[in-house]
Amino acid sequence: MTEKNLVTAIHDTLHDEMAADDRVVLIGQDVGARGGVFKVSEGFMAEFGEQRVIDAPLAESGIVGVAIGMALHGLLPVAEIEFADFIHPAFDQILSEASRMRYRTNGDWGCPMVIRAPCGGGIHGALYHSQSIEAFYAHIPGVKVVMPSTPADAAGLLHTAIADPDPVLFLEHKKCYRLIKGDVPDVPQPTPIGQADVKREGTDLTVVSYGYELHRCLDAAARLEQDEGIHAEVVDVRSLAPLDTETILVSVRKTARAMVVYEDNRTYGAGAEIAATIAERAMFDLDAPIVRIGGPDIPAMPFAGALEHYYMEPEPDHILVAMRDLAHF
Amino acid sequence: MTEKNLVTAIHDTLHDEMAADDRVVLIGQDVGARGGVFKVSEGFMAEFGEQRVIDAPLAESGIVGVAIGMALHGLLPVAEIEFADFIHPAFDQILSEASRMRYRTNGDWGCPMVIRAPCGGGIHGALYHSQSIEAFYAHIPGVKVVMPSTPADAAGLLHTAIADPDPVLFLEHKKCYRLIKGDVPDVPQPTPIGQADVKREGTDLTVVSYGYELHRCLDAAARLEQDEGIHAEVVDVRSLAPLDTETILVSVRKTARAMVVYEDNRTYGAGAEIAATIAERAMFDLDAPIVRIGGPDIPAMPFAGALEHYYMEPEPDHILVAMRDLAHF
Amino acid sequence: MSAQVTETAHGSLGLGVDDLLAMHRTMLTARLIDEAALRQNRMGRAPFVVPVSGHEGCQIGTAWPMRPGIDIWVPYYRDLGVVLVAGMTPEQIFLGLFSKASDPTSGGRQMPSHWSSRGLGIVSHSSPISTQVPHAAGIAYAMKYRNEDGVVASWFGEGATSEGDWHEGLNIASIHRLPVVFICENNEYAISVPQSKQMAVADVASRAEGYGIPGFVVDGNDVLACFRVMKEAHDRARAGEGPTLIECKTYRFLPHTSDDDDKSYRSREEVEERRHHDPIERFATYLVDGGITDRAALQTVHDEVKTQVESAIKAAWDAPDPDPATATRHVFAEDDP
Amino acid sequence: MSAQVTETAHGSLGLGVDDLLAMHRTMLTARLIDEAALRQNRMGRAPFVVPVSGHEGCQIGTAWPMRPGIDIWVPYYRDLGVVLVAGMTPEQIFLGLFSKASDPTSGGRQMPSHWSSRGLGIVSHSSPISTQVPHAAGIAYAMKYRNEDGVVASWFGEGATSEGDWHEGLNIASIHRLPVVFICENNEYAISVPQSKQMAVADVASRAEGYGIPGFVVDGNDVLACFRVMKEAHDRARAGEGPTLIECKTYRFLPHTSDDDDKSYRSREEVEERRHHDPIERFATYLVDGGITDRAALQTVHDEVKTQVESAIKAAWDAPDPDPATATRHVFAEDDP
Ligand SMILES: Cc1ncc(C[n+]2csc(CCOP(=O)(O)OP(=O)(O)O)c2C)c(N)n1
Ligand SMILES: Cc1ncc(C[n+]2csc(CCOP(=O)(O)OP(=O)(O)O)c2C)c(N)n1
Ligand SMILES: [Mg+2]
Ligand SMILES: [Mg+2]
Repeated sequence: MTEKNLVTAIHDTLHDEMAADDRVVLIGQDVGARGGVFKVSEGFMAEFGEQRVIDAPLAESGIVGVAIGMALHGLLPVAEIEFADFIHPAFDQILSEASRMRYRTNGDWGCPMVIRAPCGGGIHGALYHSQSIEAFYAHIPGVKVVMPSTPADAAGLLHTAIADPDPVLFLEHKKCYRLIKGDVPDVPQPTPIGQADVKREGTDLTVVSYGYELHRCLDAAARLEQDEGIHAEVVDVRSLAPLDTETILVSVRKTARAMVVYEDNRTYGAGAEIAATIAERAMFDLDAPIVRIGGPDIPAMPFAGALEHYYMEPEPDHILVAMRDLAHF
Repeated sequence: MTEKNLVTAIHDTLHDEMAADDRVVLIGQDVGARGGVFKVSEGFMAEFGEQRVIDAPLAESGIVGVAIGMALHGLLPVAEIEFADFIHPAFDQILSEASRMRYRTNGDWGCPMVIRAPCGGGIHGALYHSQSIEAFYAHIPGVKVVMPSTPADAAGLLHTAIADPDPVLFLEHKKCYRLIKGDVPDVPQPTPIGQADVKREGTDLTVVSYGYELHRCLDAAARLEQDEGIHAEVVDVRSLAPLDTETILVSVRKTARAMVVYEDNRTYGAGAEIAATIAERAMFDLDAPIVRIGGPDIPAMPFAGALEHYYMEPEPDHILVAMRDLAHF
Repeated sequence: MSAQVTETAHGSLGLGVDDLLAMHRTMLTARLIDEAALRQNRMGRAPFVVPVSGHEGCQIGTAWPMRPGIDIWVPYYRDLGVVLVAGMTPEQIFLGLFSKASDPTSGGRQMPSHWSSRGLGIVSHSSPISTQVPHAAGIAYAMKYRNEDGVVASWFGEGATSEGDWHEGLNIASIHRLPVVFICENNEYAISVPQSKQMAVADVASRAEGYGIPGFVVDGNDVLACFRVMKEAHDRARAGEGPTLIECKTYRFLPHTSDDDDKSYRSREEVEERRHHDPIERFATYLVDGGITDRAALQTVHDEVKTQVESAIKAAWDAPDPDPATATRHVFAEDDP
Repeated sequence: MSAQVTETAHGSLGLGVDDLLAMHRTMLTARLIDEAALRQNRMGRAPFVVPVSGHEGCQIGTAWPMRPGIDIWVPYYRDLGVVLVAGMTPEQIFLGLFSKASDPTSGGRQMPSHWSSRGLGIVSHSSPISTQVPHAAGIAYAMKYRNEDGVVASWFGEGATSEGDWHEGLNIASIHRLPVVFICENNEYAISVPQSKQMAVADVASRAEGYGIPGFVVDGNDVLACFRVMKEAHDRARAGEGPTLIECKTYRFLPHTSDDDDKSYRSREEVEERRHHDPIERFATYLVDGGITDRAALQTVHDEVKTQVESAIKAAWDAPDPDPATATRHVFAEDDP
């Protein structure tokens, strides 16, 4: 075990995967000499060469499309999208191509590939360097979507994603990159895709979250336990698609109170699916209405500090307040 | 009032809007001499000229991007996407540009434009001429998304959409085009965007739907009333974004039973938002768990008749069965 | 860098009599499948047909230098002739047309003519136009990376060149000098949209310069001219000299698909005139005039192919339909049996 | 169709002494704003700065023929010089840099340097690269449709030319021969990616042929050469002759943004060498050598601009921040007050 922050865990895992298997290649803007804008591939070009660490032109659809071709012909490409906000030109390649290749060929061809994208707000990135994109992609059958919130999960999920025979969208919350530290196993421990994780046990209510918001929930849970004796269970979704409904339902049935917290725009966001699933399958186990907290329905975080703050961390801490209210409902 | 089918209602309304205001221009593939693959613009090029009825190159992002430019400079473009399945190359232009123009300029610029796209399955269109796309686009703040299911609503909503100062995605279910007929007012009656419509009143349960599935729900409701005396209320969402939660909640509170039916892939589909909204705001008014019926989580309808049928109309009629079960819960 | 390429005697191309006759037979097979498919459509047995008629010259000509088993094919829906060269059989074509369970392209999931066969090295494409172009570049990248001798060829219409993906794919392929050939079958229309509304240039090949690769215009109705320009491009690709853009000028004799009515956008006179440049008839004349075969022998070939197509139809029609219970399979690998 | 354009005496360009001095002053204003902005960044008062230094020649040169109030500007983030010509004031620039409520581009919503002003005819752009190129075509379409005399100009980097949107925008603009000029500020890098990994060609302008429009390469550090080639393109656009693609060869002296460290991808020697081709110094020399002004007068201009920039900073810094309660406004028109 070594303590690392999230971005280092990703750097190290990607490094080890590339060292272990020369079918793994990295393609993206600035991944070469620059080592990626977040330094995820720092040193890779020198170590693995320009054939494997490919500085791509400014063309996201082309990057994903070329990665699909590589995957069809024996490589295991990892495509880096510089910021998740810039993945949308590749939406069609992901939806119409990568995700449907296996289905449309009745299992004949497949696309083993990973698309990495740093997402999320709170880093002063304004409207186009702050977006949450998981809801768009989790709705595409044939693509897996994961978002680790701890260094160990990041390492374990990246390991699993590269080994997966199907396309995986690997989302990295930028605010967690350096902020979140934790122990990471020295030998890779695969984290299964499609499994949620109870990050904190509790009995009074269930809070379902992921990404950076998960840490805010954990933080609120700790404070509520210490100050008010409220015991919240916090479930980390980790894998948006496939979604581990069982882990969520088990927890909700235990606590009888459910809350879903996500950073993305609230309406039609991923939290809607989670809330709807609970409503369909555990409604009579609940002692209180489901609470759903999403971001405001505005394009994304504006740049000005006060406006960004309004989006990211409204005051008083609305997560903590909602948890308390739900516990006392 | 004149009886028309849905596609004729759209043709006629678009024609009248173009005749009334020369700022309205139509841009899309095959909209000119061919009159559109569904004949929505039949005769337009001869009547309005090539400047206003623009046969575009095969470039959806370009079509939407150019329409944005037109909208910025005083025109009221209607961009036609030949099939909704082909809109995805324009995802970035819609999400990053059209939808954010007003917000990102603090209200200085705006994009009054309509994007029309024939969507949905059941017409033997296979994986790429059958898709439901509303969930992706309804999640984008700054874009309105409507899907009329009757000729009168199609006429009224198209009229409103063209007059709207913001971008509207206007979805037309292909299966409804010729199948669904109804009276259409001879002078345009604007249908407000953001208003659901109770298409059938009832007391025993509420069924929320839209598009072609709405007609299947109405059909099942009629049979259940006649054969079994079950009175279902059927709410036509009509406008996915903004979503009229009030009309839905009023109905649900009245019947105390809620069901959501949609054709799109179930998971993370638009029905999740509707179900979640009901769960949050009307849970204690419900006498039964919320029922959600979406399409299977496979890319879309396969081509072979038996496979398409599996997706579109599973037997026995699962909508009717679910309505009956819910009424008797 | 674009250059006109005209008809060439086959001798200088390294093609023997057997090759020529096989090319002719393949062109004819494409044509007769097309005609039979449209008959099946009118009989109500084939809901959707994508005609090839008119494109056989450029398809068989550009496909012929490819080496099945080594090279990779990235075609589009109109490429019936290409996939025949790649090794797809008429029966397989009709299994697709009738969307049978054993349809090799998709088991009846995709529309007919959405070619695919991993065994034959034919990459699956979708309906969205031009998405396959970056795939071709990626496959070529993998070939180069793995030091394979393979070449990728990707076919598309002139309409496809307007999509962003086309540009992005060509750009990346040319940056890395990848072993890939891009072949445009320019039939002057994208459904109803004429070339003049698709681009401001006379030749798609004029775009090659902007990618630093050679671009050629070739008479697409001259199968040997198409062969030659493709052979050279294929050789360049194998020699590490990177991509080539080939534009074949051709014409589609029939509507876009069985759902289309082309009368609204092109005159019957225009279509009639173009039929005089039929690539099959032209090649037949070349073969007869050159003393390689005679009309009687060609009639025999015609009859043989026709019989073969008829029995392919019969066999395919009798094959089982897909089982609805399989509709949810193959979304992910773990769903596979 | 691409051609080399070299330095030209201003006389033949129809530029008087006042024009030349105003151009010089604008270039200098851009440079001094840049330097001041980076100082503000180091002081912790400006979290994000996009440097312009090095691009002043091509920006002021290509912007100068545009007619404020008639023509429409579609710039990208590096175009501080362009928007100064369009009429944005240093104070407005700093209101954006400090993301103040009265920032004309976005009221502090977008990152600094994401230009916009409806009043000045500057179209808002986003961070995603190249999306503005089809907008420029669409605006030009509307101008032509409405029989206006206007011209649209769109600026972008050489990296931007790899995006599909760039291709689609140029294609549609050229099909309709729209009054639009496309200007590439080629500084050899897209963040760290060198031109050789961005495209296989030496000149972006070589792509013009593929759209059937004229393409020109010009020395971007020669403001008058840039002016000339733009003036001609602007005239062609007004005469109904359609789009032009102009490529200005230039260099960025500073990192990509204040978040970038360019040492990882380009040597200090390279940067140092390029500083010797500073467009401002070059133009100053031209003005002094031609007897149009002298060094002392230029120093006075420098001091005046510096003072102006300092007071702009002060005024902007003191302006009010956006009110968080406004964060939900302007999603739709009906949210507007
Ligand atoms: C992205 C996308 N947009 C639109 C369509 C609808 N469509 C199908 S074929 C076609 C025309 C293609 O023309 P071209 O590339 O010239 O090939 P051709 O059919 O002439 O051989 C169009 C517009 C599509 N399939 N995909
Ligand atoms: C679609 C998209 N992909 C990636 C980025 C990240 N990015 C910002 S600027 C830039 C480089 C742009 O280079 P160029 O067009 O040459 O302009 P320059 O900055 O050199 O003036 C990149 C890759 C982006 N903003 N948008
Ligand atoms: Mg064509
Ligand atoms: Mg650059």
